[in-house]
Amino acid sequence: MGSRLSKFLYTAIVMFVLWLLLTSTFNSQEVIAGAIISVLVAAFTHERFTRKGLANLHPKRVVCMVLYFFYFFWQMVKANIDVAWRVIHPKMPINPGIVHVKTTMKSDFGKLMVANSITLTPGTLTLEVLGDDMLIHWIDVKATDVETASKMIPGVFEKCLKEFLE
Amino acid sequence: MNWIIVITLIGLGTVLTILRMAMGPTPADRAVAVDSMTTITTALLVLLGLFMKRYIYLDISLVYAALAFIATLAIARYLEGGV
Amino acid sequence: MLAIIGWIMIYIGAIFLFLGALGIFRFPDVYNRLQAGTKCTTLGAFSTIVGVGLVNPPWLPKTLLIAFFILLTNPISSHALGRASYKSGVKLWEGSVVDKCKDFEECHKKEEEE
Amino acid sequence: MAPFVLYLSLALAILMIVGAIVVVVTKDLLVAVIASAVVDLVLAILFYILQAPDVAITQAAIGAGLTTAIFVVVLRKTERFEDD
Repeated sequence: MGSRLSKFLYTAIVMFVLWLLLTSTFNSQEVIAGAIISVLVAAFTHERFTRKGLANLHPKRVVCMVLYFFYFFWQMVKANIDVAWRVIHPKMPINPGIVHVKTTMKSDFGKLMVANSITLTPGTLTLEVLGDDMLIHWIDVKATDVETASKMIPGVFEKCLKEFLE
Repeated sequence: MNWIIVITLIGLGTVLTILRMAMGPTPADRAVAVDSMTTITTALLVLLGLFMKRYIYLDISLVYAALAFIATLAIARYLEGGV
Repeated sequence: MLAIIGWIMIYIGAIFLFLGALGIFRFPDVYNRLQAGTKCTTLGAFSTIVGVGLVNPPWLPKTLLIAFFILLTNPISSHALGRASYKSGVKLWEGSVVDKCKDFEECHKKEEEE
Repeated sequence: MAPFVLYLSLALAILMIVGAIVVVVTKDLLVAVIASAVVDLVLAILFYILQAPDVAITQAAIGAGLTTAIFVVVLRKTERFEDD
């Protein structure tokens, strides 16, 4: 867990970038006001906002995050084409069911990322997360037992996410 | 011409979700329809902002994208049994 | 050049938004509707909004922010709706293959009322 | 371009009427809350097309998010189904 200073700096940087995106101008008065306000906000909220501090901005982690985002986006496009094909097919070739998989992520944030990624990718939707167990609605069930399903649904994401989260 | 095709497609999407909202058998169906309609509406607002060329219109979509899911969360909490 | 790419993205987004709405209209039960509604409308809205930003480049930062908000909030609300509809007792479609949720106590337990 | 915007506003007004009819007809008050959220949503788009961005921003924030949440809390404290 990072020190107080690194937490404070990380919160201030995130708030300042958010301010710049929201105002989307480089007028000097706006930038100075944004700097003052983001330092004030960070002074009050840095304990709750982050747990690792500046370690989140390590270059390796940032590169991993961007790569993960592109991979995830490609998966999302495939998922959409799949669902769209099922929608416009006159017979609606769906084969739905709820399967049970196990995740190996430990932290809460990791579980959140895995669940969100599962929701947005091929034909799966997270219904419930109970500790290590996840219940997933699958639009085209290919395997019903726990091991095979765990390998097929969250396996790929977990491999990528473990690189930069744990 | 571009405008007419694009906005007609999105408008037809809105009509379909409202029909599902009007005839869905359970309250959950209606909530799903409203949730999707919120997203479709956000896209429509951004597109109309480009149509009218006014930068301030983007702020409305921003407020919409950030706040409209609170309604969905409240309905979901009610269906679960707590608030 | 950028404007042409932007228009293509807007067209793709509009088609996906329409297909998502059609999926909500056609699919047989809540969970399948949720699948179509979440995935197609998320990608459709993302593509449309970023396309608007590419057609008019000074707007790009704010459109990216809106798209990021949509990408963040949409899976959360769909997850909440799916769990709530299972707990409130909505049945699966009769053609469904398997329902592992039956084995778990927590899937059925409602929260205590005051 | 003007007739196009006119047709769009007409279509939205018809959708709003559909939502309002659902609000009045149904006996399940949760459904009425959901349908009133739709009416608010379409009303915000209409304000937007009529070039009143400040009113539309308020309608979006209050009507879509806050009103629905307050109605749901009220529904939890009272009855869900309306009796004849």
